[in-house]
Amino acid sequence: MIKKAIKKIVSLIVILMILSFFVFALLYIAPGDPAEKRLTSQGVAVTKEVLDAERERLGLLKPFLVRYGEWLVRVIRGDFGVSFKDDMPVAPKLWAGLRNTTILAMTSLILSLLISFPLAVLSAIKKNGIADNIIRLFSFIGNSIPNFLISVLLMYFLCIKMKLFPVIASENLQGLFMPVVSLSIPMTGRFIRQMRTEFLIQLKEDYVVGMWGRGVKGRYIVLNILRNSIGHISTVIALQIGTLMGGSVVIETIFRWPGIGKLVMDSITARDYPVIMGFVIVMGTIYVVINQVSDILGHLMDPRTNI
Amino acid sequence: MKQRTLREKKLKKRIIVVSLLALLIILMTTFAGVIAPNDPYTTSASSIRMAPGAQYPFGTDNLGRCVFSRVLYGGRTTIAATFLLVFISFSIGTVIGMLCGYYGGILDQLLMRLADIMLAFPQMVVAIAVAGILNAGMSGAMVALGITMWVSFARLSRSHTFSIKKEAYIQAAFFAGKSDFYIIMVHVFPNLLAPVLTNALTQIGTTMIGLSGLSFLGLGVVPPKAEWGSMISEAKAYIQIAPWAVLFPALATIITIIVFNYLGDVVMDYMEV
Amino acid sequence: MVLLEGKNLNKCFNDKIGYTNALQDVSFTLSKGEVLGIVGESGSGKSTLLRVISGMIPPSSGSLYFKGEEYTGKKPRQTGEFLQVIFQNAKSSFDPRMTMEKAILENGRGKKDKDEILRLLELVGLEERQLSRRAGELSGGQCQRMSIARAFYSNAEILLCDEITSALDVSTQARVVELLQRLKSDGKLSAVFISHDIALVSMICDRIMVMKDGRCVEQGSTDEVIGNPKDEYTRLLIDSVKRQAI
Amino acid sequence: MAECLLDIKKLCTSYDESMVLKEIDLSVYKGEVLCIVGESGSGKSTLIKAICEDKSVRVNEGSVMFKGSHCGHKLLGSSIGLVQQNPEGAFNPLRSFDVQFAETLKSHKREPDKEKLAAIFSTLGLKDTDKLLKMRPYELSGGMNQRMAIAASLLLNPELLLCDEITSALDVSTAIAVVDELLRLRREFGVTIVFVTHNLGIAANIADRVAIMYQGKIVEIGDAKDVLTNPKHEYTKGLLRDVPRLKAM
Repeated sequence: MIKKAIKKIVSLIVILMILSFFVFALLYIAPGDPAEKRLTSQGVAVTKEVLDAERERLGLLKPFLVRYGEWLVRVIRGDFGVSFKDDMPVAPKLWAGLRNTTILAMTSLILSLLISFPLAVLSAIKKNGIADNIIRLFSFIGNSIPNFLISVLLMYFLCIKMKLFPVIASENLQGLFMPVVSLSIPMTGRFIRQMRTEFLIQLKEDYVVGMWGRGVKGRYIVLNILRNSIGHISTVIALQIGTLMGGSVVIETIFRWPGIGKLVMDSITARDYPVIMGFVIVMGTIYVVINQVSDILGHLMDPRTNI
Repeated sequence: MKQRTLREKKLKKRIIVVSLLALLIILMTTFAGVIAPNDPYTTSASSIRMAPGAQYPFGTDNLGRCVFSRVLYGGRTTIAATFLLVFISFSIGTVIGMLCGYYGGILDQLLMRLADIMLAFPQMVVAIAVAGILNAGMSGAMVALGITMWVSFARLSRSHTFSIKKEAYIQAAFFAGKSDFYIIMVHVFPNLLAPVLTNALTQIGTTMIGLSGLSFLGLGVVPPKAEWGSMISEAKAYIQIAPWAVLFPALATIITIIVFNYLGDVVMDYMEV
Repeated sequence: MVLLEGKNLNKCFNDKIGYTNALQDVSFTLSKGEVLGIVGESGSGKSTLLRVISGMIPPSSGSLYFKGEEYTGKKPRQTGEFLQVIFQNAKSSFDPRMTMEKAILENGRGKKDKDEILRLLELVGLEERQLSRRAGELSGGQCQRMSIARAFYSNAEILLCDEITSALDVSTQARVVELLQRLKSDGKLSAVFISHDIALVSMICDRIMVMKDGRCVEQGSTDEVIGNPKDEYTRLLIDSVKRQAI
Repeated sequence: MAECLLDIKKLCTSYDESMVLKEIDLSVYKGEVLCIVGESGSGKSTLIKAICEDKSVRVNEGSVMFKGSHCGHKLLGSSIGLVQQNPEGAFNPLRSFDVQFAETLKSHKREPDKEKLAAIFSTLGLKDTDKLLKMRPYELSGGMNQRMAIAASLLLNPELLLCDEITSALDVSTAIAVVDELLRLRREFGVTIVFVTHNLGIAANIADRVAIMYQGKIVEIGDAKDVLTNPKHEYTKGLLRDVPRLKAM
C-alpha cells in the first residue's frame, strides 16, 4: 500500500513540475515584451536605454532555464512575483481571490450534489418511469446550456424583469444566489447523468440478482449499490471540479464576484503575466491534488482497480 | 426479437429527425450570405437598438447592426470552428490511440503518461491561460481546447483497440500471414470507428459550450467578427434597453447545443441496443 | 512420418502476481494423420502449451520442429503456413463485419479458388448460402465448422484445436466430434486436440497427454492411458468421469 | 408419496419476447432431488425465474404454488433458497461475507444461529469459518465462492433449494465435490433440491428424479435410472447418445 502511495506522490510532483514548465514556456513565447509592457503601463517614455535597463532589472536577459529555475524556486516558497499593474506582490491577491472563489465554488458544488444525488438514485431505480424521464429531460437541458448563458438569462429575468436580486454579487446570501445558481445548473445536469449511468451499471451486476435471490430487502441492495459506486462518483466529482474552475472564471466576471477568476480575467486584459501564471499554477495544483486523492479513494473502495 | 427491433425502429426514427434538424441548422448558417437580409457588419447610426420589426427580424444591436444576420453569420463561425476542432482532435486522437493500443510498448507508455498529464489540468483553466497569453483569437481558443480534447479521444480509441486486439479474429489474421498494416486497416479500424464516432458526436455540444464561453470572455472571437459568445458578451451591457440583442443569440446557442447533444445521446442509445 | 515435435518445452511468466511456471519440460510428437489429445483441468498448462506450439508465445526454453526443421521462436505469421489454430469462442474468431467468404479467402494467402471453398463447405457440412452470412447470423456450431473450413483452405497440414467444443451444446458438440472423426478416418486430419473432458478426448484422439500443473504426467496411446493409467492423477480424472458415466 | 412442496400447473410464460414455456406441469416432493436437464434455449433457467417471480418473465397462464399458497418473490430466502451460475454473482464482491450474511438475516428479521451456520459450513467442507467470514468474495476462488453462496441460501433453513447451473462455471473435480456436499446437506437438513444443469453426467450423480426439457416443454420425466438408461422420448435418446463416453477398450 505504501508503495502505491509513494508512486502517487511522485507522479503528483512530476505533473506539477510539467505544469509549471508548461506555464513558463507559454509565457516565454507570449507576444509582446514584458519590460515594454511595464514601462508603458507606468507611463514611462520608451527609449532604447530605458528599455535595456528595465530588461536588465527584470532579469530578462538570463538564459531561459536559469530564469525558469529561479522563478520555480520562488513559486515553491509561495512568492509569485510582482504584478505588472501595481508592483504589489501577486501572492496575497491570489489567496484573497481563492478564498472568495472557494466560497462560491463550494456552495454551488454542495448544492449540486444535494440535488443531483437523490435524483440520480431515484431515476436509476425507477428506470424509464415518468420520474426518470422528467429528471433526464431537465438534466439534459441543464447540461446543454453554457453557464454564461444561464447567468445572462437569470440576470435578465430575475434581476431586471422581476427585480428580485442585485446584479452585483455581494457576500451575503442574497448576492451569492445568482452566481451559485448559474454554476449549479449545468453541474447538476452533468452529475445526474453520470451518477445515473453508474448506478445503472451497478444495478445490472450479478450480485444484485444474488441478493434479490436471498430475499434481501430493497434498502440493503440500494446501500450496496451506493457503496460500490463511491469510487466512480469521486472521480466524476473530481473531474467536475475542473469544469467548475473554468465556470467560476466566467461567472465571477459577469457578477463582479471578487474571486480568483475575476482576478485572472482582469489581468488578462492588462497582460499582467505573473498573475495569470499564478492563477494557472494554483488552480492546476488544486485540481491535480483533488484527482490524485480521488484515485486513492477509488482504490480504497475497490482494491481490484490498479492505480 | 420483437421488442428489441421495436426500440431500434423508434430510435432510428429519432436519429433521422434530429439529424435533419442538425442539418437544417448547418445549412442555415453556411448559407447565411443568402438568407441574411442585411450585412452583419454594416453599422447604421440611425437604427441603433431598434426592436424586432420588418426590416430587422431580430432587431438591431448597440451599433445598429442586424441581429438576425449576425446570428446567422455567428452560427457559421461557431459551428464551423466546433466541427473543425472536433474533427481534428478526433482524427489525431483516434489514430494515435489506435497505434499505441495496437503496438503497445514504450510508445503506449509515452501516450499514457502524456494523457495523464494533459488530463491532469482543468480544460478551461488551460484554455484561459493559452488564449489569454497567446491572445490569438478563435484559432488560439481552438488550440486551447484542442490540447486536452485529442487526448480524451486517444484514450478512448486505445482502450477499444485493446479489447479488439484480444479478439480471436485478430489472431486468426496473424495466422493468415497478414501484415500489421492490413490488420489495422481491415480489422481494427472499422470495428473501432463506430464507438469512437459516437463519442465524437457527444463532444460537439461540449466543444460549442467551451468555444462560445471563451469568446464570451473575449478570449476567442474578438468583435466585430460575428460569433454568438462575443455577441452576447457585447450585448449584455445594455440588456435592459435592448434585450433582444442578447436573447436571440442566446436562444440560437441553446437550441444548437441541445440538438447536437440530443443527436449524440440518441446515437449512443442506438449503439447500445 | 513425424510432422510436429516439441522437446523439453518450458514457459514461465513473471507478471504482477509473481513467478509462475506454466510449462515444465514438456515434450511431444505428432505424426501425419494422427490426432494427439491434451487433457487437463484449468491451470494445467494445456492452453499455454498450445500457444507455445502455435508460435503465439515463445517458449522460455526447449525447441519445436516441423518436419525436422526447427521453428522455435517463429511468429504466427510464419507458423501459419503449416499450422492453423481453431479457437474456443467460434463467433469471435470471425470479424463481425466480414462475410464468411471474405474471411475464408483472407486465409488463403492470395489464393482465390471458389471451387475449393465450396468443396470444403461440403466437407464440413455447410451450404454455399452461408458464405454470404456474417458471424452474428450463424450459430456457434456453424461458426466452428466454418473455422475448420477456413483452416483447411490455407492448406496448412496441422490443426491446433483449443477447447473447440466446450462452448457448444452437447448435441452440437457431438456433430462437430463426428466431423473430426470422419476427417481423421479419411486421413485428412493431423491435429492437436485440447480439452478438459477426457471422455471427449478418448473418442477422437489416437494418443493422449495428461497435463497437471504445467507438467505432462502421462503420455501414451488412448487404449494404454484409458485402459491402465500409470499416473495417480490420470486415474482420478478417469474415475470422476466414470462416476458420471450414464 | 411425500408431501408435495412445489406444484406447477399449465405454466405458460414469455421472457424478453424470445423464450416461451409451453404448459409446464411439474411437482416437487419433500426431501427429493429433482434434476432439470436441458440444453441452452430449452427454457430451464426461465422456469427457475418463473418460480422466483423474476420481473423479466411474464406468466401468461398457469400457476406456481408452494405448499398450497401462491409462490413468489416474497418466499425467496426464507422458504426457498436460490443459488445462481456465476460464483462471483452471489455477493457484493467488495464487502466482507459476515456483513452480507448479517444483511440477509436482518432482511428476514432472524437472529444469527451460530451452531446452524457452523453445521452448514462443516458439511460444505469449509474450515476456519471466522477467517473466511472476514474475507471478501474477490479474494476467494470460484469453488469457494459457490460454497459460500450455498451456505448463505441455507442460512434461513429454506425447505426448497433452487440451483441454477451452479456447477457449470466450476472445474470437473470441484463440481463433483459440490454435488457430494449438496447430497450431504439434503441428508442432514432434509432440504429439497431442484438442480438445473445441461450436464447429464452431473445429473446422473445427483438426481433422484430427472426432467428433460426441450424447446420450452418437459418431454420426459421419471426416476433418474429409468430416464437415463432407457429413455422413451426421441430427444432424450439423442441427448444420451451425444454425451461423450470414455472409449471402450
